[in-house]
Amino acid sequence: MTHTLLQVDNLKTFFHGEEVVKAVDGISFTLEEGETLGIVGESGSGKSVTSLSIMQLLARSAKVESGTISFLGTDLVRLPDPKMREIRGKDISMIFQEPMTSLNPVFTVGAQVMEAIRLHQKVSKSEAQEQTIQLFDEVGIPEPHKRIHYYPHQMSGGQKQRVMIAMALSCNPKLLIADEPTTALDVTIQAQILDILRRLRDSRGMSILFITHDLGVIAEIADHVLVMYRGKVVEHGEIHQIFEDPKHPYTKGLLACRPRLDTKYRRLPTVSDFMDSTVTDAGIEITEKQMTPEKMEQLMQQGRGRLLHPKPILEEIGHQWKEGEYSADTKCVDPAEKPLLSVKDLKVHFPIRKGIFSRVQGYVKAVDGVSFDVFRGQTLGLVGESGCGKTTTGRAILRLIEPTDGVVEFEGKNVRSLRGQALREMRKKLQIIFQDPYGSLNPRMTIEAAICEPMVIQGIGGTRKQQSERAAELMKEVGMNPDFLRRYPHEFSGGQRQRICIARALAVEPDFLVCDESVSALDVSVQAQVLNLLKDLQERRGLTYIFISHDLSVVKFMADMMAVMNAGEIVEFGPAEDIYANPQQEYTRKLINATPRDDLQHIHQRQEERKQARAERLSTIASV
Amino acid sequence: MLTYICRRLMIGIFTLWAVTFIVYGLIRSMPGTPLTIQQDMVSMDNMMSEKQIEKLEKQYRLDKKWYIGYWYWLGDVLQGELGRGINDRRKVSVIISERLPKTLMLTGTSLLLTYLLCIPFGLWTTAQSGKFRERALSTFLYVLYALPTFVAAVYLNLVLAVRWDLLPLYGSSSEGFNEMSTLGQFQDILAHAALPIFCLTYGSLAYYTRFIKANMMETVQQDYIRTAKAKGASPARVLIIHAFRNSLIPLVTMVGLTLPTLLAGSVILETIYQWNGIGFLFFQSISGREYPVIMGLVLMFSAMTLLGQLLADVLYAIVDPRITYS
Amino acid sequence: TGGTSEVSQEEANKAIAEFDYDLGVADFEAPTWEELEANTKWTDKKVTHALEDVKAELADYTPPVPPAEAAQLKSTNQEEIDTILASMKIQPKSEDEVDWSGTWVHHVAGDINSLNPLPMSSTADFDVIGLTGIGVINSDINMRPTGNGSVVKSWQVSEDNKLHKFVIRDDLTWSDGEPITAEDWEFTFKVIKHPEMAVYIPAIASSLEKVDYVKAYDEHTFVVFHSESTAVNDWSDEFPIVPKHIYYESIAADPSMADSDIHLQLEEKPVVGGPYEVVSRTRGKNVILKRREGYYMHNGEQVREKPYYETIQMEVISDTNTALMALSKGEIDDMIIPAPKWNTDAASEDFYAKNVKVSAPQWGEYHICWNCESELFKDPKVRKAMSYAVDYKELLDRVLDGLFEQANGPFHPTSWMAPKPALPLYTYDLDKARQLLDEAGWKDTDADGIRDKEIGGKKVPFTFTIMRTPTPTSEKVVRVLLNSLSKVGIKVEERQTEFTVLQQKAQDHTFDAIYGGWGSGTDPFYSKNIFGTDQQRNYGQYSNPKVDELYEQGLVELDPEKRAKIYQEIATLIYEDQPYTFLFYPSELHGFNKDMRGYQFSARGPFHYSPGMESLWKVKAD
Amino acid sequence: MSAVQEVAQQPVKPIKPAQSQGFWATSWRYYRRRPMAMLGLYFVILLGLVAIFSPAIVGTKPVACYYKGSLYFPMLGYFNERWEPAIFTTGDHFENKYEPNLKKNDPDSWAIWPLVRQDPIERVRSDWFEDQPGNPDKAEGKPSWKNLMGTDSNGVDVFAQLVHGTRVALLVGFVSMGIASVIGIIVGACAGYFGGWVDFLLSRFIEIVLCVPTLILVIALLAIADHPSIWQVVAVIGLTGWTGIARLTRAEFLKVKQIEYVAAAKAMGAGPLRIMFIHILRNSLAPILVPISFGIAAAIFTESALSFLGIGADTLTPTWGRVLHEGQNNIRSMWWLVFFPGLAIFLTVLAYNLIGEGIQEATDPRTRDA
Ligand SMILES: Nc1ncnc2c1ncn2[C@@H]1O[C@H](COP(=O)(O)OP(=O)(O)OP(=O)(O)O)[C@@H](O)[C@H]1O
Ligand SMILES: Nc1ncnc2c1ncn2[C@@H]1O[C@H](COP(=O)(O)OP(=O)(O)OP(=O)(O)O)[C@@H](O)[C@H]1O
Ligand SMILES: [Mg+2]
Ligand SMILES: [Mg+2]
Repeated sequence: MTHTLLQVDNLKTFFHGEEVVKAVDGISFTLEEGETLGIVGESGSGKSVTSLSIMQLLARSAKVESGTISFLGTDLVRLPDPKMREIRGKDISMIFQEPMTSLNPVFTVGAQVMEAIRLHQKVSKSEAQEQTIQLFDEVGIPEPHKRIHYYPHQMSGGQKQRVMIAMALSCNPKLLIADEPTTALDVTIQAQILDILRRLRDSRGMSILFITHDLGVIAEIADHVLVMYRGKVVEHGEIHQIFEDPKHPYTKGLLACRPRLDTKYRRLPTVSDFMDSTVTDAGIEITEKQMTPEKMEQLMQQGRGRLLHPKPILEEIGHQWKEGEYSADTKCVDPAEKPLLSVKDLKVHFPIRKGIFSRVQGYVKAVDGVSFDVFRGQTLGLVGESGCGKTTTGRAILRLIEPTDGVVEFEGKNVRSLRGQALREMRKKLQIIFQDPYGSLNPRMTIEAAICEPMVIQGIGGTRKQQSERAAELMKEVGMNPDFLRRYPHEFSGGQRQRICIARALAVEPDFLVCDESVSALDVSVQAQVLNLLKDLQERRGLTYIFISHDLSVVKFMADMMAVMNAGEIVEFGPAEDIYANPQQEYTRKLINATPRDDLQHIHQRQEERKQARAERLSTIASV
Repeated sequence: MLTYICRRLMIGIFTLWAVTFIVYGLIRSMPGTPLTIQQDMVSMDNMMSEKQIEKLEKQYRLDKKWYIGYWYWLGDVLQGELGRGINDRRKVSVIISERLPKTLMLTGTSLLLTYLLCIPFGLWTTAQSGKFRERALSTFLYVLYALPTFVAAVYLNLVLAVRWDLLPLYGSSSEGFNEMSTLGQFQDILAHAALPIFCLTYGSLAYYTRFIKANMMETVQQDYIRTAKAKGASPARVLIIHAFRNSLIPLVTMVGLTLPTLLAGSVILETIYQWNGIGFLFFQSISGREYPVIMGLVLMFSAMTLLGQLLADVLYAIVDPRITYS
Repeated sequence: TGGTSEVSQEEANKAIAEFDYDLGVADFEAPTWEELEANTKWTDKKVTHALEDVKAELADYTPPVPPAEAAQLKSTNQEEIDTILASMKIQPKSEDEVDWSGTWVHHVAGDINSLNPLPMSSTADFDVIGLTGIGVINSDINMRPTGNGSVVKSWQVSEDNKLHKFVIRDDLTWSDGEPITAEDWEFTFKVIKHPEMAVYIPAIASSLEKVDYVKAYDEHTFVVFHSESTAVNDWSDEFPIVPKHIYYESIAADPSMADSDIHLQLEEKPVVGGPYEVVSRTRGKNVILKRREGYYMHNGEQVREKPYYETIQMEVISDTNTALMALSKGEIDDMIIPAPKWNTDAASEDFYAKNVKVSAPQWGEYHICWNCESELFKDPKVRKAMSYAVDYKELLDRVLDGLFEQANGPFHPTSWMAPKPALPLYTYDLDKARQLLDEAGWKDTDADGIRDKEIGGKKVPFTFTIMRTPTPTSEKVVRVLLNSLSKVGIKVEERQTEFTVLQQKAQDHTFDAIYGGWGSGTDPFYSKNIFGTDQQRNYGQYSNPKVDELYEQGLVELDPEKRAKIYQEIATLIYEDQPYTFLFYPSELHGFNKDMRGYQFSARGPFHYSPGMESLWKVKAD
Repeated sequence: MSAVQEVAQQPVKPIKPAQSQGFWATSWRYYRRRPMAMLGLYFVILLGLVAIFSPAIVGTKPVACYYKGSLYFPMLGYFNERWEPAIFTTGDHFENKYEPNLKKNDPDSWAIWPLVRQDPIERVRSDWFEDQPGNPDKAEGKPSWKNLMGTDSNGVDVFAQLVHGTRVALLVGFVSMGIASVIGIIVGACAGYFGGWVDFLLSRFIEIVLCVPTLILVIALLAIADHPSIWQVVAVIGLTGWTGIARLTRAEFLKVKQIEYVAAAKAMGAGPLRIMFIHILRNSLAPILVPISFGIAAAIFTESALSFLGIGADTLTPTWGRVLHEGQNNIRSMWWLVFFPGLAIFLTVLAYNLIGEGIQEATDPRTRDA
């Protein structure tokens, strides 16, 4: 016997800025106790706003125009704030989409979780700490005893996200709203988290509102799925129904666009291959399009193949070039060519201080002797579990962090010895897309200014006007409306911000780009569009990438060569396909296996498990 | 950090040297010498003779170039000797230390009171920002800010001390203070200090309140404030624990900057309330060109200023873990 | 803090042994008593008993209205002021009228720097020392020197006026019970003359510049040896004395008189010889004096007038607003009322509730000093033009509330040295001023509204800066001048400066004009250092050989009649040269508690003469 | 399935040119929407107008007059004495009495008078204007229809002094704080951003300036100047008053430079100047604006305090501080001498703060729309 926990009725949430943005435009759904509702949808379709509306934590310019949000019978929209406060954190808790900026920079992460515990539970400080450590352990933060004393800036992106999760879980809420909770997590941790969520849901009857763009994750956890598109619900149904028989062209598109470990696409299909949307006076009209087999074929065949390291090197690292094993268009770099970027024995150690006066207590060896080469036109995929030092490596290459040791050579020049103009020149060619898109955008700059800025700095792109035109173009390329150029970073959804960062990095037409989890917050259709764009650019302009991601399918799609990192070191290095097909390390294998699966069989299996667990719980309740 | 502090203290000595050197140069370049005034103090009927003036000039080292005089002064200081007042012939250290407690009592209480009031005011106005009552309080504070101290002091004296006879008119203690009981002494001090402390405090409230509000408004926009709210923390908790902690950096700067005012006193209030403090001493010493006293005071102010700056710098690293000094 | 002496006993002993008290007077060979008596023809000088004399004088005096009635008057016109003054000056008719246990809280504006008379420097110091100290010469109410009868038995001078012999009374004791002897004078004189002491006691040392020696010939007799024979030698006989038995060792050990324990102790509670002794001192707050029995009683007999007040409290309040409130509140008993407050705060109901106010002329003057060496003011015509450009009526009636009289020379018209008949006053006459300026060659040739003149081939506009100290009255006074000068084509910049800066610029003669004032000395000879060529206070560098010569004569002329003539002539010459534009003679404005009686005003106010403060008394409450 | 589905009711807006305005232009656009902030701005503009037109608002010299066949503008004399036509001064000796003299010397003359016939420097006497009695002075000078805000103890009209005093009140604030903010922000920004030895040197410099007492500096500097005017005082206030701003800027920079977007800008190759003044400064305005907005108002106090200490402007320049100072001397009997300048200062403080608040809100995109 279940009853309705949350019922959202015709919810409309608008932003009243310079123009009205109808972020959520009349959506309705219900959520039963113990149920998981997955919300998927286009980036910027109103998922986060919906969840924030439920929490009543909307920005100042947002207003719930109409509709009700009934939680256990009380309408949250009209609930006075003191009452709402009792519900927040205790009955409903939320994992925010951007863990980077959602943690208070001046408190240790442990203190922040402990606070959440102590706000709603009558426990002593030490008990709360005990619980926190346990939670940290559960969500897979290594060395939780130490980590509770870390400040947010000392944690990697994924670690911060896990802190957020721990915080949200700390009080056993009735309803957990998880907004893209695993974007920054590597697959092993993601699996672990999903496990926890499932367990909590089934053992405690917790309901989950799970927002994600990752259909694989949806498949792993959700009972029902809600598909959102431009502030509206376009499809709502049980999980297997959506996967088996999607009705709406958008849903169909989503299911088709997702890169899988086993796909052979050179380019990914995008939603526009499945539907057309035209803006008319009345609104947006959507027309379904059929995906033709020719088109499919085209996607499989067109586009660049892979570019591997010179043969001698391949040999050296134990991935001999075996004629025929690689697809036809896989090429090798000419042995005479010098690598564009060469990293030798890079080390970044962060000192750990404790207390006010105390000295350095020890070092976090974030990167500990990493060496690799990247050749012009290549894509190096960098994978590894969260906190293994990927971001730090990327930043050290650009000298945003001074490396402790090691050599980084770009175009044969030692990056560490560059100064002034030379450094500027280097930065024109070498760009990075940051893992934290919100943090890396100046809150007081319109995104037009943000995108134009690199052009202004590097003195390219012609006149101001031409630069803005180029900015508009870039916006279109990353799938965004050029009209948005006049907005400020806080007025965007997570995915939109990520795209802005990509657009900004592309603005200077760099030779080399470090993409740090750059598509993690994008829904598959946009992700596909962006990935295609990156590939196109590579083909057209011979761009070189270091592609950092935890999503192995994306890395596999993108990367030519791949490095697997663990605890600051590279444990495996070789052609991407080789590594997938034939992982040498246990660690790598674990990563590959943990990738979420969205085949129907798997979904059915999950649902079965689910039923069982629920029955068990009900029986225990009955027997009490 | 400890080494940082030690290093700063060492450097501070150098800074002190530079400051005193500059100030010594400045005061020696101000027109007039201690003799200018002394010559005037001699009665109408007499004048100091040339010989006497020469002697005095020698004594005060006025016959030497200022930078040479400075080294003499520095030599004395290094021997722990700050020199002697010119009017008040006692040692500078004695003159200053006699007045210091009084000033500290006023300024210390006032500074404490200012911060104790403006922090809640600042937080409250942040919470109520834009509402009528916030506007009303802010405007009221601006009125206070615009009300000159000497006006308030005189009117308060007129009403509270003369008309109603509730509080003493001036002075820092009553006659027979030493014979009073401890409680009586406390009450007496309180009664005497009430008005000057009030006058010293009210004007700055608007400034600090607005300062805190401005910084808080910036902080409460941040995402982590949303996180705190999502935890179910009360608005007060969100404001005080989460937001306030993050706007401490400017406040700490402010504290560092205001620390030296502890020693500065206020010329106007000290004159009106006949409160023999440092402010009046400083003013008097400047007009009298009492070089040794000025230098002693400057040395003291500077040391305090440097300490304030050091304190602020150290506190930065404490209130914001992202800031480190290596 | 700082109370403990850092000097060890041994070092102190060594210092005492090495300190040569005769160092400052080593050049002087004093004659023996016999030589002295043999070679000198002594004439007696007048010795008076100030308070006794006043009492006697007023014994039969009936005030125009009873004092209690006079106390109700509000001093809105001169008549009322005169009535109050005439009624309040009475002395008690019987002992019972006096509140012998009364306290007088006397206001002083600046802190009392020193209770030791030697380093005294401020007027407040002077007030305290006037009550606690003794001296041989008094100034009477007319500013004439007389022997102080409560200290000296006789005072004789030699024919050439260079030797002054004093025989002091034998019933004088210090507050520690030791007798006061002639030795104390000799000792004090040597201390003052000692070269090492000069830095610590600059003021007093300068007054004894022209005295060679003071020698004690026996316990009660001492002779003052003046180096020159002048008309003002009498004044140099007067200097405060300190007890030799206390200071002999301590000064040798610590000439600064500020470091050693004993000096610090003495600074708080000095050993004194006067009618009052210090019972407590709080720096920056007050000094409390108590009537000293040892002064008026000797061996169980009353030998001097018993001081009226049991306690005199010198209360320091530097802010006049506060002081006025304290006066209204009855917390202080008297104060000098600043002129701008006369008709405002000092005319309010709460002021009159407890107080009366009076005014009386004073021998000071305010002026604008022109720098006679500057191109602008070299020509006396220009200076005269300036004097014609002052709107005296506006100045005196408006700005100064009609409180003060217009001045036309350095000496107050009521004084003996002022020209008789009085010289005509300058009037406000812009046309005359213009004419004089035209005559002096200052014309507006370029029609820019400012006069100019060709000097040394360069056109110099008539613009100058007038400096003044930051007082409210000075600002207003200067404004009057500025406004009228702008109308005759002169651009004046006004510059308010810190007192010290003004003083320094004045001493360096780096100024065009200064607004300032001189208080009054006891004798007109002092004005030599103001108007004499190259004198130290001659800031405006005025020079007239005739005047210089007259000053020389005035100093040595002993006949009062002839002396008066000399100074009158000086005043006339100065009037003609107008090195100053004289503005006004200030009056002493004073508020008294209604209970106070016995005050009379000298040319230096109600206190700074004999008996002065001692003549004030408090009526017993019914 | 070719269903045509209507998805969103989004209004279709005309596609605007994507060109957006700069940060400051946008801020200004938002600033304009804040009525209180605009009120503050209007007030300051009003003060500016009053300052410019002060001689036409109140004065005794005609705005324009026709005299002996020529046209003159005697009111300019209020800005600079030399601008008053000489014919009225050294020529025909008007002695400020324009009305009777114009008539007497030239029956054909005419004049346009200021709105209020009062003088900021001199007491208007009874013979200055036919239909206007002389000014009362001292305690009689209460506010009245003739003297809107009363007269000071010299009988000079307070309204006239305040109106003419706006010139100094505005300039003192803007110039001194202008100097102070520029120095303070630059020094603080460099110290905070570069850190290391730059911070070390600049911090020591800040400390030294902080330690040298302003009073000493003022006296010493004014002594050096031959003709010290209000400008020297302003310069000294400006040259010494920047330390607080510098410290605050430095502290903010220390904090903000740690934020990711600074790294992002660096990665783009932005030079230090750009990062400092375009990226960090904008985000550090909150604590800096407060001392500046208060400082502009406080300069008026400082000016009057300096004249209290006996240093400062000449008295022929009417200033608010002077009236206040005059009020201090007559505090019990002439309340209007404190009240009106106090009111003026209060309104100015309020206005500057409203502007400051407005700027803060308008420059923060997150609070703009609220
Ligand atoms: N403060 C704001 N002002 C104006 N528009 C806003 C604001 N915040 C969000 N939006 C708009 O509201 C829409 C919905 O945003 P929301 O954050 O809910 O998207 P989302 O579905 O969570 O997308 P993503 O998957 O990219 O996070 C977006 O188009 C966004 O641009
Ligand atoms: N400033 C710092 N001080 C101390 N430790 C740090 C600091 N920055 C990062 N670390 C630590 O360095 C390690 C590597 O961090 P990094 O951000 O490179 O990880 P990552 O591989 O990017 O992980 P993720 O995928 O979660 O973003 C983490 O354990 C992190 O806690
Ligand atoms: Mg979102
Ligand atoms: Mg990372």
